[in-house]
Amino acid sequence: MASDTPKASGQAEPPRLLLVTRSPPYGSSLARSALDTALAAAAFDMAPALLFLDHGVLQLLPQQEGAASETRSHGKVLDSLPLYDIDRIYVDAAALLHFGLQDMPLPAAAEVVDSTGIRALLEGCDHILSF
Amino acid sequence: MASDTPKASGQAEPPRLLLVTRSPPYGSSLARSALDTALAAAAFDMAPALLFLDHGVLQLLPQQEGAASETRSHGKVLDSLPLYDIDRIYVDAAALLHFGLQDMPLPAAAEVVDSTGIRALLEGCDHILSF
Amino acid sequence: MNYALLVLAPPGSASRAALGFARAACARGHQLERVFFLDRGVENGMGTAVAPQGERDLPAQWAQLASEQGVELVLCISSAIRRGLLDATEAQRHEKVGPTVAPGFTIGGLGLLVETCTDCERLLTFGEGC
Amino acid sequence: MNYALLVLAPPGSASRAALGFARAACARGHQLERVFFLDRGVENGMGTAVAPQGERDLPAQWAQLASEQGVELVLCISSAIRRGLLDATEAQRHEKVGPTVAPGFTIGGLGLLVETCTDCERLLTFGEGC
Repeated sequence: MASDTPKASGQAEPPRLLLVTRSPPYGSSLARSALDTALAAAAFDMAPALLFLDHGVLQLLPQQEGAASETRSHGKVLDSLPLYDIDRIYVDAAALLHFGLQDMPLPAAAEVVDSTGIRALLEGCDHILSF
Repeated sequence: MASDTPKASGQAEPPRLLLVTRSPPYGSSLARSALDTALAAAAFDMAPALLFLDHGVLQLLPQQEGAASETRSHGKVLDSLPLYDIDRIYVDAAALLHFGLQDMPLPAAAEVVDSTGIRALLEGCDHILSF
Repeated sequence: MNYALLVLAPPGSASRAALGFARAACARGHQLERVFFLDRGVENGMGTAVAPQGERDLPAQWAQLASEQGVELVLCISSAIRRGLLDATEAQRHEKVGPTVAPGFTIGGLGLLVETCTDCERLLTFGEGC
Repeated sequence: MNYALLVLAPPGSASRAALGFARAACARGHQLERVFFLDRGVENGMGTAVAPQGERDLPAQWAQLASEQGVELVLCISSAIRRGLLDATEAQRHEKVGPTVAPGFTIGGLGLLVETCTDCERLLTFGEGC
């Protein structure tokens, strides 16, 4: 029975590689560089976990039709992550609250994590890349 | 007697050229580009007025000995402005309050302006460059 | 109306907005004398930049507008050379490969920006926040 | 300790901090395999950039450390070519002047960054906020 219990974040095996993305999707290309790195790691059989921290949660906002093209393509890359086996996505609960985005629809694989969960992620993984 | 009254900002002749600088002194070179433009304008006999707005007021913080070199040289350029006849310096009162800098020593030529004063400046000048 | 533009934003949405404004102003018969690129804005004139597939080649589009409408495209010299944008003269002076400035752009001093301020009726700034 | 660095910050205080860390690590006998420059970090390898008077020539200082300590300096290829940083091969492929990449730097794919992650004991990121 215990083996059928769905994994909670505290119980999941810590990721080998964690990419922390803290930039909004506009104003710089850092958010895009983090996703490019995630896709590259997946291509090298090292699919990373992604942690959207601080302003990084703004990358998960639904794409507007009229939005700048780089923002639209960012959304497309986000949507494609499961195809690359990137299925561990963590989202900063405090940042969602700060921006009033508690009710925003999140990617299917996303898990909202509080500060304790974030600390566990950062301490548990083998390698961190911070964007 | 009236001619001896010190000028208040509302009475001073509006500047021909106003440079608005809204960037902090770190993280980008925009603050420095604004000052470079001020010096160039002065060299062409068009000494501008300077308005430190929003994060731009952070440029006026006293320079720390250990600070990054670009911040130190920024302070040196600021100190040299009177030598170039740039003696109309306006500082955003609300931003000073926001950053808790009401008691910060300001350049001798500086005048603190509220939103009414800022509007008068922006509307009165012939040309605005906004950094 | 006699316009001029100051572009502070690097290639991206704000600089595309500047290009769009420039085209619209010319299309409506306004005069656009000069576009002055300062700070990271000079990166719009990088001749060795290769636009990613599916993205527009911004320097080429600026150059096309400039040649069709007689607009002068000036990169601030101090902003440019510290970022590796050199015309033939600067490349030779500093013994670097070049020119790395895109065709259609020239390099000039901040005095040209000051001159632009006084000569045009309206000068618009396109900064990072657009 | 076997270190590697990821530099995301353009020339400025954060990239100078990365260089300072790299020097200190080597001076204390640690191994520094590779520095990977990504996003605006690639601007640290711009070979045509001319440092303003009184400022240090960052690409030359990185290159000196690399040759003395055997550190590999890799610029992310997609970040580099969109910003006009081309090695001889890329310059020829895209029919641009070049190479514009500074001596001592090479261009490589993100796969090298992933490889770096697994190979080194500790990888430090130097971003815009340092």
